[in-house]
Amino acid sequence: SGPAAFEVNTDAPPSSGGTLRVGLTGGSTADTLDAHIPVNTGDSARVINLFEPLLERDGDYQIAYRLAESLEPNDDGTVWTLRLRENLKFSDGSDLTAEDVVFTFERVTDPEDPKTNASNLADFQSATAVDERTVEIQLTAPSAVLDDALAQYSMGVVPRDFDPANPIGAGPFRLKDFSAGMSTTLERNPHYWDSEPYLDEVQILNFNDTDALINALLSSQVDCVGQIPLALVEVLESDERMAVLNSETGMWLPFTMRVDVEPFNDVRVRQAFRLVVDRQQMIDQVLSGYGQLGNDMYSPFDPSYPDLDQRTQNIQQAKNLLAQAGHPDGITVELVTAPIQSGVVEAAQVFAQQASEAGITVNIRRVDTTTFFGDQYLQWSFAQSFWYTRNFIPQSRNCATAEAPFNETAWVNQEFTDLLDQAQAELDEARRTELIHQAQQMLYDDGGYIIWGFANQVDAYQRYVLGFQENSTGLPLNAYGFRSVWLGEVS
Amino acid sequence: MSTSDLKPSADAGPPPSGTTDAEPKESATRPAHLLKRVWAQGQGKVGIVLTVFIVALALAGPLLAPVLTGYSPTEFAGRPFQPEGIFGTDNLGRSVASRFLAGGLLLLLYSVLATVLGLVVGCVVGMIAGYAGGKTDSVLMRLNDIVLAFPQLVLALLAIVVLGPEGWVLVTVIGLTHAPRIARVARAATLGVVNEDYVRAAQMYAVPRSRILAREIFPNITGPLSVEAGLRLTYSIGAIASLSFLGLGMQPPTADWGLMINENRIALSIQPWGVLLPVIAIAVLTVGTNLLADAIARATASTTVESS
Amino acid sequence: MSTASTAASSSATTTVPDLTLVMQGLRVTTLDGTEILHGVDLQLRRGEILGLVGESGSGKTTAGLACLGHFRAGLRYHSGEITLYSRDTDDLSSDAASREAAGSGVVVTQLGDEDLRALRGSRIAYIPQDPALSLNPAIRVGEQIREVLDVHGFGANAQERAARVRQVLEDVGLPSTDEYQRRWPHELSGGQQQRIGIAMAFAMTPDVLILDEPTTGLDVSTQSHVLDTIRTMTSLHHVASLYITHDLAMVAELADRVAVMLRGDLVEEGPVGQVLAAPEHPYTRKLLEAVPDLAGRKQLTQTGQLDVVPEADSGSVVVVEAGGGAVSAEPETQAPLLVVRDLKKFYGGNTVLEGVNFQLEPGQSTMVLGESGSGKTTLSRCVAGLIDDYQGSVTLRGRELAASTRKRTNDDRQAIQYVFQSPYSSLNPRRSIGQSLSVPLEMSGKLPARQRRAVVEEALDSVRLGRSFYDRRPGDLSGGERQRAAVARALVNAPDVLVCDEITSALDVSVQASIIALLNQLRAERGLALLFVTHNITLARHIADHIVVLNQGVIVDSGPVDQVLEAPTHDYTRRLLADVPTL
Amino acid sequence: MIAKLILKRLLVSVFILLAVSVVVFAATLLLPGDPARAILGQQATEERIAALQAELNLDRSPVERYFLWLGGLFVGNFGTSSATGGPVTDLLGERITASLVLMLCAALIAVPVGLAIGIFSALHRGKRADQAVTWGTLTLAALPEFVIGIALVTLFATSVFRILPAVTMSPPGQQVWEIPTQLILPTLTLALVVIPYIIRMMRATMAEVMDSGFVEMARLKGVPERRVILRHAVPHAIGPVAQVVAIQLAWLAGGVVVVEYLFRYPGIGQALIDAVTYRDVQVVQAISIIIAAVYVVVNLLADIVGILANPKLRSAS
Ligand SMILES: Nc1ncnc2c1ncn2[C@@H]1O[C@H](COP(=O)(O)OP(=O)(O)OP(=O)(O)O)[C@@H](O)[C@H]1O
Ligand SMILES: Nc1ncnc2c1ncn2[C@@H]1O[C@H](COP(=O)(O)OP(=O)(O)OP(=O)(O)O)[C@@H](O)[C@H]1O
Ligand SMILES: [Mg+2]
Ligand SMILES: [Mg+2]
Repeated sequence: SGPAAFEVNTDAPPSSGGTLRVGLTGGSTADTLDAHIPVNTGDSARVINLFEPLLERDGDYQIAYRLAESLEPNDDGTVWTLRLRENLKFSDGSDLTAEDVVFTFERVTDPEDPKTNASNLADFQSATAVDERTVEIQLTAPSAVLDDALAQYSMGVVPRDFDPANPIGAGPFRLKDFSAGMSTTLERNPHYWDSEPYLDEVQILNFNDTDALINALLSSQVDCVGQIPLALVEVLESDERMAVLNSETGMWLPFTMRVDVEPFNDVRVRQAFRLVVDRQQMIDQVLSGYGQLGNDMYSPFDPSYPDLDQRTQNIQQAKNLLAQAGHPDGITVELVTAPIQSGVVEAAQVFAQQASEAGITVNIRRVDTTTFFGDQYLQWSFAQSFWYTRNFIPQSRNCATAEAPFNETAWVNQEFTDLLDQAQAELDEARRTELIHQAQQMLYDDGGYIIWGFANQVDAYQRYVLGFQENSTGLPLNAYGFRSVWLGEVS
Repeated sequence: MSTSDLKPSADAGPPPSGTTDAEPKESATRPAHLLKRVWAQGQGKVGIVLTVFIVALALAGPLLAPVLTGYSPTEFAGRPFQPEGIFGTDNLGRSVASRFLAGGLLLLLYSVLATVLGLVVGCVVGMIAGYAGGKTDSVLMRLNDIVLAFPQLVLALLAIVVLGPEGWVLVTVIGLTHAPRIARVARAATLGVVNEDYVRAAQMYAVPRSRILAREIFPNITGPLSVEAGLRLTYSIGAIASLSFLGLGMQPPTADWGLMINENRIALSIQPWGVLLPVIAIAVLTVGTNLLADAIARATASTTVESS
Repeated sequence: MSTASTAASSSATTTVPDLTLVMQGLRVTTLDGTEILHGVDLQLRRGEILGLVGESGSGKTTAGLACLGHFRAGLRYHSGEITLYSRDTDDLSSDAASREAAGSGVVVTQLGDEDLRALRGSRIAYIPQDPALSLNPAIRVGEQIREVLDVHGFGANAQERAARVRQVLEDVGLPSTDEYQRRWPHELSGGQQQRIGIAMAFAMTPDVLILDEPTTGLDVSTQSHVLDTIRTMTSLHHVASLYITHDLAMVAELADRVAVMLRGDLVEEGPVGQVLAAPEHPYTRKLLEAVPDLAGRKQLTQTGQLDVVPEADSGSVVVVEAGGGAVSAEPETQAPLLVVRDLKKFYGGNTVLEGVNFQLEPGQSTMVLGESGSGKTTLSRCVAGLIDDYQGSVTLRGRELAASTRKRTNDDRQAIQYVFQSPYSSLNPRRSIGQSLSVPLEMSGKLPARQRRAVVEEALDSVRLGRSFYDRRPGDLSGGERQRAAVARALVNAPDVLVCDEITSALDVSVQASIIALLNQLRAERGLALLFVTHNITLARHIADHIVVLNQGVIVDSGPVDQVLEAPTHDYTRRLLADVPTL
Repeated sequence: MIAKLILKRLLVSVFILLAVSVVVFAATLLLPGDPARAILGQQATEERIAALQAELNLDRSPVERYFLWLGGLFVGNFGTSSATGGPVTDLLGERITASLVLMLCAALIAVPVGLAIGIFSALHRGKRADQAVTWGTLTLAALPEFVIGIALVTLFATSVFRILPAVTMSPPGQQVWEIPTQLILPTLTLALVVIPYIIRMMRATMAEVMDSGFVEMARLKGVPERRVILRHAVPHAIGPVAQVVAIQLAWLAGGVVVVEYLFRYPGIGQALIDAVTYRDVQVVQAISIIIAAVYVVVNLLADIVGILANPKLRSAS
């Protein structure tokens, strides 16, 4: 295709061998190898490739079985039975049994030291190994969505004697070398249950700066990079050496208004703020057009994503609402932002510009990520956030109930929570969708999020890297699916 | 121990040639104005032109930006990094030209303030140390050494993390890190004149010490100080721009040259103007101020108008 | 190397056998075209010393350096010719053409860089004014002499060169030991440094020697040593010397012939006896008149300048009888004006003053005499209150003064005024003369600001500078004008005692004469008492009525001028008197 | 004598380092956040935090903690990093070496080149070449270091010539300096930042020395120009220039931060930014002390050079 400097034979069958050098931004001396508390992109990439979950979300955001062969609820959804595949082994060759799965559940939900996925397993009561390959999971309340919780990547199965310093898992790769904040080397796991990965080695290299990342790609020091600035997509596409992986995702970068403090405790102010946003312009300016319109509602990949009226910019109505709320001469707010994800600080600036038309003065206060997630996290009255793709119920459990660990808007509504509980317990698909729609309407009318769009995840790689596929979870590089990647023949 | 041994070439040098005692000068003119003497030097001329150009740009820019480009510095002119308008759009699709015009004022203001702060503190400390000598000198200079040894950037990072990236924090931190360096130069220069007889004469007439410092010593060390001021201004601009580069300096959506470089450098190969314009402006400004400082130093060293 | 000199005289190929260097119509300009030398002619003869005199800035150094084909940065050779008739011209690697053109002499002004370099230090040597600045402080002195031999390829091997270094060191009267050779310049005294310079110049037994005021920085005794060395070396090696100075007395002692320069022109030339006895040019006469003499027969006036510099100071010149003060101290019943009793001063363990006693009456002028380092400045600064940790007492009209000026009362401060040695450093170059002169008034606080200007202008008038100087800066004043301004500053508060610390030593003789005249006039007009500090004993009869001789912090001789000069009681005084060169 | 002078300077240096350690310690006390909580994470229980605080001596008074910390410094114990939970020494060990290598390379290029160009420029004062050097240094000095770095990367790695690596990456187990091509751009950037000042200083000092009486005298003695420069002039410029070189080299210690950031160089600069953003107090303290120590040592060396280059000080008795 075109006068490329070299030709890659894309039709040849996948070939084994070689080292894939992966560039990712983020990473620091605080990087971890723990299977259950991944924080940044590097952590995620390691966790996904070192540890195998029971289920996973595939490229189309459908649940797929990994270590598990089946997962069935009982009639009321309070007990789920999980069946493992045959002959599973950890990367050190030892057997992976139901006991290990039980240990994993207990480790993640340890009340003393709860891990990342504990919030999705709030209903978890206990797990018991029925036999070598069967685990029974008892819940405190009925749930129709346990499979979603088990499909989180921070839910990898670990052996009973798990030690983060020597991270044994059942993932496609195992650890060869690790230097926090700098680089990680993974090598093929010969005991992997699925078809073995093609690559001999994967090197994950941390960059603190997107510019250095792109430079490394351009000077061929890395083979692929995760998450490139969207403004550069066209440039990289036009470079004959490069290929671009552009995935639509459910990743959202909302503004968060705390509904329990001035001035956002008045729903008219919240609505006014939602009305000043020109969502298409947001996507154009912040995402260079690489994104989908948002409608103040998360979980676009959930089968029950609603079909509500699309909110559009309406300055006059926003002004009216503000006037009714007692701010006839405009209003001044402080927006706390931090570079927690690319596009966030940019979105703040675009918002400030758009809001100014309605007499809203937005003072941007940029803090560093540590400060943002520090003592005052969840206290900022007007800030921003960032979430990967999730379905509606688990997402709401994370951010929209009294128990939610990250309720950034402090929006708590008993009726909404009740609806969630009912929906979660409802095994009938249609009935559940109905309940969810009711809850969504409340969030849409009253909630504290401004969800202006969903960002595409765009990665870039050298053309000789083959096997990357689009992925809607929001995680870069096909959700770090290096197990299906191989290095093509260059002629 | 002085950092830059640019000696104050005071005119207490050899006898002026050609004039004898018996030949009083005809006109009792006042010496030519400093500005005139600076302008008379080729370097001074270039320095003034460059400096005035950038300062005028920075001052008038914010007002002119919307008029000249049709966009305010925060308005959107198109998608990011597109060639719309004269110099294209930036990382958020705003007009590079407009942001460039508006982006010099704060940088200039902060770096000038930081330099002035450093100069004032440094001069006072250095002159007192040089003039008082003895114990006072040792104590002040040891303190100075301590501040010097304390890494500048650590100080800046700590202050910004603790106090936030406010303008006054930037100015204070950068100004204070300049102070010990300026103090060294001021002290060295003071030592060069403190033994001059005119200082002794002032002491003899019991002129208050503060007035000796201000009237007798200060005017005679302006040469090395103005060179130092030029250098420090360069450092201030660089420091503020570098902090912006690390994301700790000027905050978005402020239009600022340092920030612009950081925001747009990613697209250097496709939309270079977003980086080039501020880089050129910063370079022209610092080259200009340094030329000017050198010329001022030379001009204060002599009272006559130089040819060439 | 005496063989070389005999060989040279026999193999002389020039038409004028003893002519060694001829300068013809030399013109030198600055880079922007201003002419500095307007066609100077000089001839140097073998074994003869030519004295080149003239006031500061007349172009003496420029002419001297031109002999080496060197022009200082900013200066440019314009025209004229300098020809060197070397004893062994053939040895020189100059190109045949230029030698031909000059009639077998070498035309220095036409030589290329490499030829010039070969000439310098070997055929033509230079002895600079300030040895402290001309010796490389980071190279041992023996090494610096050896370097000349090295670069000019003296002798056959290192031993011969080492032997030569030892020999010249002995010739100039310095120890030739290895230890001495391994000293750094700063470990030698000024006189020794200058003799190293002389040794360096003679190392290659040059034909021509240019000496640029080689004794200016030295005290009289050292000076006479150095002059002796120069005299013997010149005749020993049969060298043609150009001795640059502005001290006519020294020329009288040393030179065979003398040339007088005035602003880039040679105005008179001839044998020393003739020129000094019967000067033809008015400028030469003026110079001669300005030279102080020990006998005090001359009157140091400024009238001599008038025909040379028409716009010189007005005729209001007061001639003061030398030796006798114009105003004699009236017998007073009250305590003497100034009494210094048992003054002691230590710097660390170093005793600088060891109990000095003297007193001063109104209108009296006392000269404090002593060689460098004897404590003159220290003494005068103690009196003026510029040194605050002395022991002993300074009493003014019976009242003991506090040690530091800051602690003295306003009146005390006004009563004693001090004039600094160097006019180049005593006025703040950044402030106008008027501002500097107002300071004493400002600090005494007696006059409202409006009237100060009038007083300052008066003082400027009284030192004959004129009011127009009020707004000028020291930078555009000559040394003499500055020193007048400094005197005027001391006068604005109408003091009783004026302490003058070598106030003329940085100035040339004619300027010195005018300052002396000015001081005498002020004494006459105001009854000012004067403490005149100097190491120049020849000024005694022109300025003082009493002399105090200071030696290593002790007063060794004191009394009225005539008594001390004619019947010195102390060895040191006698030595001083013996070393003085006279016309 | 000379030993005594140097000893005195040494004592002053030690005093300065001690004082800096107090300032560093006090300054980092201001950093918000609790290291124990940072190590254990937000969800840790109070008892575990208290236990860790005791282990890290956080329950003691600041004065006690200072002396414990200072005592640790003497035995090479910089404390526990709150980010990794491990010893700071483990974290910094290789990074310090990496930074030192970078600084050393930059110094080895910048100092001789700067001195040579400075001398050259002084000898051709006023001529074209000198003016070119003057303008060059002025412009170079006017550009912040990251601009120089970006320009070099664009020129040599990503856009014009693609001949050098844009960032540093060492395969596991290998040190950065084992792949020398990666060092070229960061070294060049640092060198270009410090060279202008060395040139300027060397030029000014040499110009002054060339105007001095003893240089004129050497010429009048017939000493060849080469020898005049090398034997008579240059040794005099060394003393004062050593001071400026020292300050520039000491600047390198702090200035590497931006350059390391730009080139992803695994040195202390990177670690410093991380440590400050993650409030890793012990690491901030350690790096500050290390940078201060570099500063003090380099200045001490410059002082010694100054003493040795000055025969007055050398032989004063
Ligand atoms: N580099 C220079 N550039 C321009 N003019 C110069 C320069 N050097 C000397 N002159 C001028 O040349 C004239 C002669 O100077 P020169 O040094 O030869 O005088 P001099 O007789 O040696 O004086 P002195 O007794 O003070 O040493 C003076 O008027 C001086 O101003
Ligand atoms: N500040 C000082 N510290 C130490 N010693 C000093 C100081 N000032 C002067 N001396 C010493 O005191 C002695 C007398 O110095 P002083 O300046 O009074 O001599 P002087 O007679 O004025 O000499 P000159 O003719 O050279 O001016 C000298 O040996 C000098 O080295
Ligand atoms: Mg002269
Ligand atoms: Mg003296």
